[in-house]
Amino acid sequence: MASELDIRNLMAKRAAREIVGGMVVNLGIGIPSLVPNHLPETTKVMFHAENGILGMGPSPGSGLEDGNLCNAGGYPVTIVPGASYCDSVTAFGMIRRGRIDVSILGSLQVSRQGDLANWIIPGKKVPGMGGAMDLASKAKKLIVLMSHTDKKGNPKILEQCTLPLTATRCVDMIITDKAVFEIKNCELVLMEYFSTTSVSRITAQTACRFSVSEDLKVIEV
Amino acid sequence: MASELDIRNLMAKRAAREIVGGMVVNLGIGIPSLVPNHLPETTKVMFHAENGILGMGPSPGSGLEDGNLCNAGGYPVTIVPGASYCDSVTAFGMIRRGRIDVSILGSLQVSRQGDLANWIIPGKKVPGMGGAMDLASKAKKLIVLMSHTDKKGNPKILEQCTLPLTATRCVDMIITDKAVFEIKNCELVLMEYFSTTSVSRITAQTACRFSVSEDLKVIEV
Amino acid sequence: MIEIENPFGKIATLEQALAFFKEEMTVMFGGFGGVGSPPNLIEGILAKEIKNLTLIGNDTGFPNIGIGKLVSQGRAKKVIASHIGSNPIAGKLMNQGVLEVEFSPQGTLVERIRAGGMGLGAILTDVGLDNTSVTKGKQQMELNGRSYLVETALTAEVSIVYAEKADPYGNLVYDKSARNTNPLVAMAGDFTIAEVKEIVPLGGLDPEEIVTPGIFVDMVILSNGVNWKWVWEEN
Amino acid sequence: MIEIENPFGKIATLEQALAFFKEEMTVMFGGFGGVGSPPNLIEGILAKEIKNLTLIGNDTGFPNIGIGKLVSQGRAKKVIASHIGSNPIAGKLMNQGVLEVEFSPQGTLVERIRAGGMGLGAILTDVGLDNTSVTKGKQQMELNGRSYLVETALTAEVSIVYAEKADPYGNLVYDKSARNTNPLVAMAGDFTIAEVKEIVPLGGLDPEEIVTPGIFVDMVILSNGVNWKWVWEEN
Repeated sequence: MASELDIRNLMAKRAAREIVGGMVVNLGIGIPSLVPNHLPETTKVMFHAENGILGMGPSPGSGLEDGNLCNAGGYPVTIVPGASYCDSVTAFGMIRRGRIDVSILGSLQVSRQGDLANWIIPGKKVPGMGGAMDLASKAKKLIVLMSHTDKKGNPKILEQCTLPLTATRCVDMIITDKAVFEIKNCELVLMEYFSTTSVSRITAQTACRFSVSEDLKVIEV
Repeated sequence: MASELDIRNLMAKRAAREIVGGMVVNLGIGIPSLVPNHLPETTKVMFHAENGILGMGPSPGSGLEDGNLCNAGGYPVTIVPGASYCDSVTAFGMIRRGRIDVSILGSLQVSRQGDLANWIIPGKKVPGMGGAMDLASKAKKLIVLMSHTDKKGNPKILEQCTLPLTATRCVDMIITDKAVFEIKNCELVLMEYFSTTSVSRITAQTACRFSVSEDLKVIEV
Repeated sequence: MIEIENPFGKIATLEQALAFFKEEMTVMFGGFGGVGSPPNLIEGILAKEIKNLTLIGNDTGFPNIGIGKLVSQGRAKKVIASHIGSNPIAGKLMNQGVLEVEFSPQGTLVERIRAGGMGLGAILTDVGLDNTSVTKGKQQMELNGRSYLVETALTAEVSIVYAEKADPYGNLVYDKSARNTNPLVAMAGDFTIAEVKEIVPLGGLDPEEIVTPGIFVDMVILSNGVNWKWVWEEN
Repeated sequence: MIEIENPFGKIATLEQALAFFKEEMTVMFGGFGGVGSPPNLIEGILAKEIKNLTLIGNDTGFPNIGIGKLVSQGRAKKVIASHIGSNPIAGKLMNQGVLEVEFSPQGTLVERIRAGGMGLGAILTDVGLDNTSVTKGKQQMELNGRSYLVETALTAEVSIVYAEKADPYGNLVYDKSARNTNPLVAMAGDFTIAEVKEIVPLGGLDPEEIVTPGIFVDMVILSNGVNWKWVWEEN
């Protein structure tokens, strides 16, 4: 059986296929941060950070970190040729103006119609929304990378989110550790699934109806 | 009798006395542009231009002009040490935020209460307001430099302006070719007059009542 | 001359740029009194005889300088600007009723352009609130007991700007006061074309000094430079 | 070391800067996750034991990094920020009811700060319009058939920022991503204090690369540098 890291990398690899050269991409923390490892070196992508970097490169080697060159999570990064620094208001202007081609975020729940709930667990975690609402509502394409179920095995893809929403009808694609869904015109469609599972098991672990693509594919693990 | 240029320079010289070191000053076209000639070299002033210069210096010598270094009127300038370039939105943010200490403008009319009319002559000239409204309403101190009467001898200081207003109750000081007025709490006060005229003649050439300062001064010409 | 790579496909010719312009289009332009306006793009639009344009920018330049050329040759049906004072032909066309002019206070105009570029709907300001020529037809609202005017965002189908240098990603730096409205106009275009004095290789611009990040620029063309005489050169 | 002239009287000591702070004050701070926050000013406010502050900025840093120090030691009565996730003590104080927190979406928050700095009353955005936790208590309005939220401008009695270099006029340049919210916060303060790594003579900064014009900066102090360990250094 694939290790936890293997599965996370599989998910990241699948997400990387949605990125083509010239795109501007914003990555959330967690699994999305693994996506760049799966891009061909020839694919020129500009990674965007909310604090004010356009054109982030990989993490610096140990000892080469610069406290003044960090991503939005506060961790050291590098830059690529063609990168630029700006203030945060311009960084968010890029988002609001619709200039971010792909945003890849983690999530707690996603609804059948593409509602996103990833910012708050009332009574437990009230961290504030940060840039999640801006990104979710304004990125041209929003991809959610998350485990198919929570730690207790409860489905995270639901008819309606039970947690407070980040933004409504914003998710275009969900990539879980089991399957890949697209959301088109507020309809959830199963596009692909990993060879470690099956459509019937996915159905059992998904708390809403979905249609199955005529072109359904299996991703060999 | 003093020449036209002499009088203009007298007015500019009087306006220059309102400027102290460290101030940010915006000058309109015409007589206001003569003000810098009357500042002591030791007085460090930052001259502001709406197009995006803070720290303009004198005009360049002939042949030294730079087409990309012009004031808001489109004429070549230079910069002083400590100057910076910015975009026009920041240049106007400086104005709107109240960071301009003194704005010196020409005008067509000023009312007793400090209303300014300097942007339009209906049926004749409809040039648009440019930055006049922003400056008039937001500069900390607004000084008007203008001839006391128009070419036909009609007073330009009035009970109410007859021309459309630029902004209301914004003028703090009027310097004409005859006199210096301050407007305090919507009241016009004669502070000084040039030795070429008299209070009674000023009264005759001013179309509204004004009070005379207890500290009235004569400026020897 | 160094051969510049074009990995983002943004570097193009004037002809390719001109293919984007058509009648009835809304075009936003950078520049302030003609300084910092893109000469070759303006000349090209003029030569293509594109009419009925709606032009948005600080001012209408001078009759033969900057965007003034298009205005004084009757190519615009509407102008949104802060003043037309330096171009008497614009005033004449307005008085004849063949050119519609919408005036905004200069600071408000550039904030409206910036708001469009930043994806905002409007800004609230009190400049012009005491002036019916500004307030006419606009919504007002109260905020903490003070009144404000709602000044709506401006965008355009195409924005044209002038910059000193670009790299192949479209990152721009400007020269002195030729910066003026260009960074704002660059952001507000649905499609933005930058005419630039020099194109440098990727990595050739200091990431600290880039004023307009290339994300806002869709096309870059090399300029032949200003083809007009400045007002101060004529004297 | 060059003796720097102080013709504008803006260069001061930390002690002189700290004289401006008092209880119940509204303080806006630059920085993003602590990166680009002014360490000596924060340490000084802490040492002066100034309480009941209202703090406005992107986030509450980490418990011992950036503004987080003031928050986690209970010196704030209210915070206006986009998130407090990286500082668990902030969340604990909020849940205990001793710290009031007003959240804005991050892009909206920085626009509100910029609006304050630019003398605007508010901006209109549709971000968060579908979210009652954002819309609660705010005015909405229709514009060309679309709905928008009215997001009011933010200013502060004192703003504190961190920059790489300043000149005696207070012109500032920043270093890489430590720029973040600093240029916005610098404009929004009624009185703005910049803590900087280096002070250069007047004319020592390229006028093209100045990010914050000195007009927005009232006081400049020299920094001793960051006095905390970054999160990534602790691992």
